[in-house]
Amino acid sequence: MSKIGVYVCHCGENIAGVVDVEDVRQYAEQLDGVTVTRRNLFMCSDPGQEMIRQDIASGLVDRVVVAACTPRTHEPIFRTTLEKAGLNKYLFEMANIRDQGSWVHAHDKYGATAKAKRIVASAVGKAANLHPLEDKFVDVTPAALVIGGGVAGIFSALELAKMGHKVYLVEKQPSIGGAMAMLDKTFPTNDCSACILTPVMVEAANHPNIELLTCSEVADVNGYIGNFNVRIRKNQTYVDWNKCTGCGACAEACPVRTANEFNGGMDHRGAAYIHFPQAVPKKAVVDMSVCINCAGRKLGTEPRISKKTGQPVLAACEKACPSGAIDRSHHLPAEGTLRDIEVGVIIVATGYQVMEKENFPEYAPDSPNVITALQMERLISATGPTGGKLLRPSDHRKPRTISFVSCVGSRDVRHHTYCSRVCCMYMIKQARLIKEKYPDIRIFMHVIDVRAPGKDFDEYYTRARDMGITFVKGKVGGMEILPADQVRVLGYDVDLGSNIEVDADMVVLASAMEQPPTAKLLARKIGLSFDGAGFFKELHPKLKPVETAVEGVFLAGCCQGPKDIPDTVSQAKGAAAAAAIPLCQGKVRIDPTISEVDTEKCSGCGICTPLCPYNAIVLKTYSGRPRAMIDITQCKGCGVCTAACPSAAILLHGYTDVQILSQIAALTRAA
Amino acid sequence: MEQFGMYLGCNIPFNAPDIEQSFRQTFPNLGVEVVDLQGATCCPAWGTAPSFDINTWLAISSRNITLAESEQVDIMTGCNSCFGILAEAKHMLDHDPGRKAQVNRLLSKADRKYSGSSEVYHVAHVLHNKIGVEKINASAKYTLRQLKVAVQPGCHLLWPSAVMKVKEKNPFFPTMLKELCHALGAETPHYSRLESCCGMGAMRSTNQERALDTLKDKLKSMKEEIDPDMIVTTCSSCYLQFDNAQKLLRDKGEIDFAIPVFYYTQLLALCQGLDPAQVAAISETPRDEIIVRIQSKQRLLN
Amino acid sequence: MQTVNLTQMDKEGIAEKVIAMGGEGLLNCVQCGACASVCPVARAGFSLYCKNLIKKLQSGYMEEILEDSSTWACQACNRCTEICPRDVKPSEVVFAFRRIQAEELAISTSAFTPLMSLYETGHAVYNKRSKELRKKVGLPETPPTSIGDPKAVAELQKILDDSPMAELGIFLNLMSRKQEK
Amino acid sequence: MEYTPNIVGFACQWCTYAGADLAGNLRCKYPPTIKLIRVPCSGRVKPEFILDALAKGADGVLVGGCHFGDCHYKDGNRKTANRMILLKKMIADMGFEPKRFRLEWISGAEGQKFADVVSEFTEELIKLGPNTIVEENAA
Amino acid sequence: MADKIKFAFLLTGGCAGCEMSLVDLSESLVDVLDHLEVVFWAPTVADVKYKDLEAMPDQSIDLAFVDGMIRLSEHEHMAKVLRSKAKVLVAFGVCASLGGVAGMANLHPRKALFDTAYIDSPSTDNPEGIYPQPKCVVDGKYELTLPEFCDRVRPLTDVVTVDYMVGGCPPHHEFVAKLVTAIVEGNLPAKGSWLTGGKAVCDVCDRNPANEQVNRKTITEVKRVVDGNGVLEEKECLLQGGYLCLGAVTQGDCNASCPKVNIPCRGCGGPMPGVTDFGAQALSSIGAILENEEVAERMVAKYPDMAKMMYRYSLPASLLGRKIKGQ
Repeated sequence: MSKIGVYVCHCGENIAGVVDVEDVRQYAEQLDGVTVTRRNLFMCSDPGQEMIRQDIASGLVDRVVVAACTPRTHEPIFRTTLEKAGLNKYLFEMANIRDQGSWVHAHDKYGATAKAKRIVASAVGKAANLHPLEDKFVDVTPAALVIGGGVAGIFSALELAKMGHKVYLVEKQPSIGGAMAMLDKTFPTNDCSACILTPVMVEAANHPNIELLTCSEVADVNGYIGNFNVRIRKNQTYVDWNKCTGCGACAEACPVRTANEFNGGMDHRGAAYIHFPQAVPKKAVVDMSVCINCAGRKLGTEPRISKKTGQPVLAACEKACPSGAIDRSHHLPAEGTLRDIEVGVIIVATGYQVMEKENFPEYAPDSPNVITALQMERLISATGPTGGKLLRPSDHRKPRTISFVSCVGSRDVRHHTYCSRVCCMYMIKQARLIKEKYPDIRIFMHVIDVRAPGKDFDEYYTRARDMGITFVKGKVGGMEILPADQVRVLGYDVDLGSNIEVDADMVVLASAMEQPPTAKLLARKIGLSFDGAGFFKELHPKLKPVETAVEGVFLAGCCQGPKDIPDTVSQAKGAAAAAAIPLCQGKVRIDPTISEVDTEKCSGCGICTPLCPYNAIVLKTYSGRPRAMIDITQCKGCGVCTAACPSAAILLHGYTDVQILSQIAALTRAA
Repeated sequence: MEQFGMYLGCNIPFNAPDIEQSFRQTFPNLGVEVVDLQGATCCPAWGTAPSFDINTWLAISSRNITLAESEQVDIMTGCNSCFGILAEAKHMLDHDPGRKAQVNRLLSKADRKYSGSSEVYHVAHVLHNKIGVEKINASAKYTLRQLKVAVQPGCHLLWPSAVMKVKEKNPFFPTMLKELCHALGAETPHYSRLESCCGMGAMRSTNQERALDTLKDKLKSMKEEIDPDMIVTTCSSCYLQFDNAQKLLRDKGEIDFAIPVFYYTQLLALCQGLDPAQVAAISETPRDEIIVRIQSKQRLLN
Repeated sequence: MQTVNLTQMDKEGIAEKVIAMGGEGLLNCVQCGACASVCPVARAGFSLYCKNLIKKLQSGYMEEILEDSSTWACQACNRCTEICPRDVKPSEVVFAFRRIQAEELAISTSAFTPLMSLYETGHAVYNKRSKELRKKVGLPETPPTSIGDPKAVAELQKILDDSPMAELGIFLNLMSRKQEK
Repeated sequence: MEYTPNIVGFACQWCTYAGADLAGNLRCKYPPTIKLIRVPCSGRVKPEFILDALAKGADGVLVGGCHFGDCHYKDGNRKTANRMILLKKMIADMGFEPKRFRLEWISGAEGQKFADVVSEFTEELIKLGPNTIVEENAA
Repeated sequence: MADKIKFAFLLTGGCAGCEMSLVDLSESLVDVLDHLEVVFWAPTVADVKYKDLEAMPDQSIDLAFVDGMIRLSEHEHMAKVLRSKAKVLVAFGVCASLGGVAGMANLHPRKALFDTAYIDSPSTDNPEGIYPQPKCVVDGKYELTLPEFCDRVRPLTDVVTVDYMVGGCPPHHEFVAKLVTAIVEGNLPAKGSWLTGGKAVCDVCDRNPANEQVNRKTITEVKRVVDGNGVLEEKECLLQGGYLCLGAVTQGDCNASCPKVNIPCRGCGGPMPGVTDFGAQALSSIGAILENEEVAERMVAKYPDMAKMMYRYSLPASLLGRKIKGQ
């Protein structure tokens, strides 16, 4: 007979203010197998834990039930308590009477107490059927994968590399740099974005521990912490990067003109192009989706010989390339090439996208002079489409009046309810940069309120006011298109208490940062989950901000939520530190709450094999017959096979049939 | 022949029956049969029941819709305001079963039951989405080529878009009426106050001064930015405001121009060669001159 | 402007009342001003329009604004509802407030004539010259609406007679006249 | 005494159990009718558990998992969905009102949804009245 | 050779098919009889009156087999009497151990069963609508009694303590031979267990993909034998081919005799040891390997009587046991 100790936590008033904890304790006293019942103000406090330790030490207790908060946060704490007291830490069960009790039933104290009793009975029922389990350990592959080569990914990779770990840095664009590479200057210091980022990009590219995989995507992820098998797809570049020197001759020669994404579609690039001037690696790619095949021959065929000259007729890019890196006679697979790598940890740093203006019908999206802030960033950048001159898109004339509109798609139930956090500051930055350069341009900032809570941010904002930038408190509700491509902003000034209008030459929409739709695909491959806003969910919003529910996978940057560059870099370094732990330890613990096949009972029907999401179950011959076996390093303990096994031969440790049935019995027993 | 229940409202049959006549005469030429909704009442107007009690409003609106239900036709309204009221009422009833049951209890006093089987459309929706610009274009005998039209789509046809079966691609920059005018050969240059309010209805009855100011702002934008030959609308309220209040503004000396005003089907009727004495006969802002120009030989299509 | 002591404002039941009358989004409003920026009533300079009406209701104003008939200038154009980033549906709040005003008969005087007309003829707008106009354009003198259809008017009156509108006594004279008949 | 339904819930620890915890964090009120049994994945929930709970007199049973595409174990919830389609039919065949059993996808971000589901389910069960199988068997 | 084993065989509500499987031992039965002394075999074989059984001393029978489910009050009575007389009691065959095919009657109320049997069936001529009565008086003086028809079918285990259970409808004769040998040799497991080889039908089925070291595929099709979709290849798994074969869930002491002849296993062998509710386990195992929800929906449509499919032989022993009254 087990000796179960039941410890009821008051959690200050959190539980005791609603649940009659003494009543619950008394109830627990008479449950089968219970030998000790106690209460404490805070079970997780030192005295609370000491109470448990002493009862174990004095032999009163060999199973522990703590009725308190959620096991999702506190189970590890109490398991450690058991371990320290010399009891197997898996002989522990929690009854969640706070998060799922007192906090949600404060309106019904009697009901909350009655429910708490049942939950305790359920936990006691399970505890009586618990068995000791042993942790196992496996070696960690000493390498990391960083997905995303923006500022978050670059810093994560560099930190790990500097600690001595091998890092694969995967970026789907031809160059690393991400969104930060598109920015002109950065707030609140007005540093040139490229000037501070480029050296870091180069450092990452040259670091002996970092292997840069650009134009690449993650095709598949298998495995588990310490031993992930990742399949990387290197997309077809149609340029031999071993030969390409990044001279740009092909881009100049290419006759195609297509919208240049890097410049927000405000100028053109060729089908052969280099991502941007400071690209790292600086290599050309050919975008086959827009290539017009100017020499008129299929890929993978020998060139036609000109009758006139007797020379082969080459495409403009081939002809221009001085190093022979572009050769259309090679048959290059359009789907690129696959490569498998093994890593111990993964950092996801896939970044964000900004909402396009087409999402906002009320803001005259058809007007060429309504642009997003990211486009404005390119428009004022020295490497941008106008070489840094501020010219409005419709007629390339200098604007006289500019309106900035905030909270476009953010804080808006029709789009995203969250604040994108950086819009106020980058609007102010852009306004200041414009004002510094062109003091005669009138600038209106339409804001619900200004959010400038960072270090030196408010000062930065105050200076903008000093420079004569007009702040109008009030959200813009609509726009009218005036002759000559002007846009009349229909606004409201909360302070004036009156409607206002601005006849603007340009309107800049501070559109929201959002998770790109491609994130869904990646999430499915890795097993990441999303928060309510659609960003990747961290394991705990406060205490585990870079960890995820998938052990060994970490988050950095805006894929976890909107943030500015300092916060991104901080988080990237944090993620690197967290990811380094398993790499440094060299071993990871395998949770023993996983499935195990009782080979004697297995009938070899094979029902379980197609069910396992991790292909952890294989059929092996045992006494001449096929029998299922589970690879403990692959199994993550979901229990799908356990529920499916027709021979009841698969046991999920920690969640056995007997344990769950005993919980059901306790919950349905007449109260 | 496709049928629609013609919901006339109040202003059209009593103040602008030439619009009613234009419906009756143009739709058959487009292959649409206009079915009368015998015994229809006011939609009811925003300032009446909707401003007092939601269920009374919905009972009166749904009673009107039941007239179409029993004829097994969808409703076609000529007035934006009627459309807005009926479409919102239908949306509320169809999305709230509890509300529908309450309203049906009220309706039972009039021995009627609302089922939700008839849709609510506006004349502009029927013209644009059911009939289509090709048929309209084919029905015209006269062209409006080189005539400039200031379009006035009116507000209740645009918002809230959630309640509408037929939606503009961008309700803030509507194009349906423009396309309908293009079908007749007219030009429809953009003017900035396209979507600002005409000032009719509740605003005018509450404070005529402010309502006239609102209209003036809009008229000036039309005049100064595009100097149109005429104003065309598909809202009978806007129509009356542009026609009648434009005169008031002129009388007060606030404006010194007169832009003729047409309801879209009046213009269509003229292009179809119908008799102006029946389809465009009542107005306070003169339009005889432009009517003669429209139905002139030069504009006759072969 | 006088200082308002917010602690002395009686907010009791005001929000609940507005919500019950159809202004369900009242408390969602963060006063961003988007609705007012495009509101014809605000743009024309009326005193009580969506945004400031909502603010006043949130702050506990009721008595103070009950008699302000400028809310009756709302065209119900619903542009505010279309763009509101908080799903307040400001026009619904305006109408909810109008319904509260109506309960107190704090109605724009211009609203009465259409009401009477609605009750008597089924049409809020009626023009006595209409017969003449209709004849002029070649239409029958009476359109196929309730105006020439006593049964239809009777149906409408049955709906109106028991309505909260009738309880306000608006139709009292008309109802007694009907009974006399 | 007024009838309070007794609901046995099976909640996957990544989504629905986390959602229930979030409901606590947000102090969303719901009736104290549901008691959760934490399982790693809704795919661990054997139909037998549900029948067992009903046979033992639970008034309602809820199985909660992650939304499709969000499963921590890739697609355990899809196995659950398949099983529960068959089970729903079988429960009905056995004379139970199918409404006594619910399958819900509640993510870890949907605290309010968890509270709403429980409130609504409780209402539904109050309308249905108690599960009388235990009394029936005793008789 | 020790004393002969005193052996009894009782048929309750059943077809006596299980007894046939004992007889099917044919020549080996002769050898067996060297070890057995049949003291009671009713009502099938010997003209033994029930009162004779009642008269036997308690614990005087070494080994008793019962085949058949508990349908009538008489069955319950006899089962209890036999229990007191027998040292070891075996529920022999799936009717006794789980309720059997007749158990599907538990999805219908008694009234409906009687109506079908005594009123509605085409071969019945009962214009007065008379139902069987437990008691009636003939000619005004002879009181006749009939056993009472119970509310529902129960397995033997519901009525008395059963020492061993044997599945099968009927148990396969080869297994019966092994079983009898084991009994004779006193080679029995702990009381309360199934007498079984402990492996599922799949383990002995030639169609199991695992035999070829091939992983099973998920189910994408739903078929029924009655639809006449043709016959699968000899080595092709019926379940994988879309048929609702319960072989994975069922004790395979039958040597997979049904799948061998193209008939999907219907579960007569009973659940694998350790499984409580046969149908629920079948549903869990098969539900999990359906390709997607759409296939599951198709399965529900294809098998409109899900409970009868999954509990063909085991409904009375399931967790719910019967259709509960509407609430």
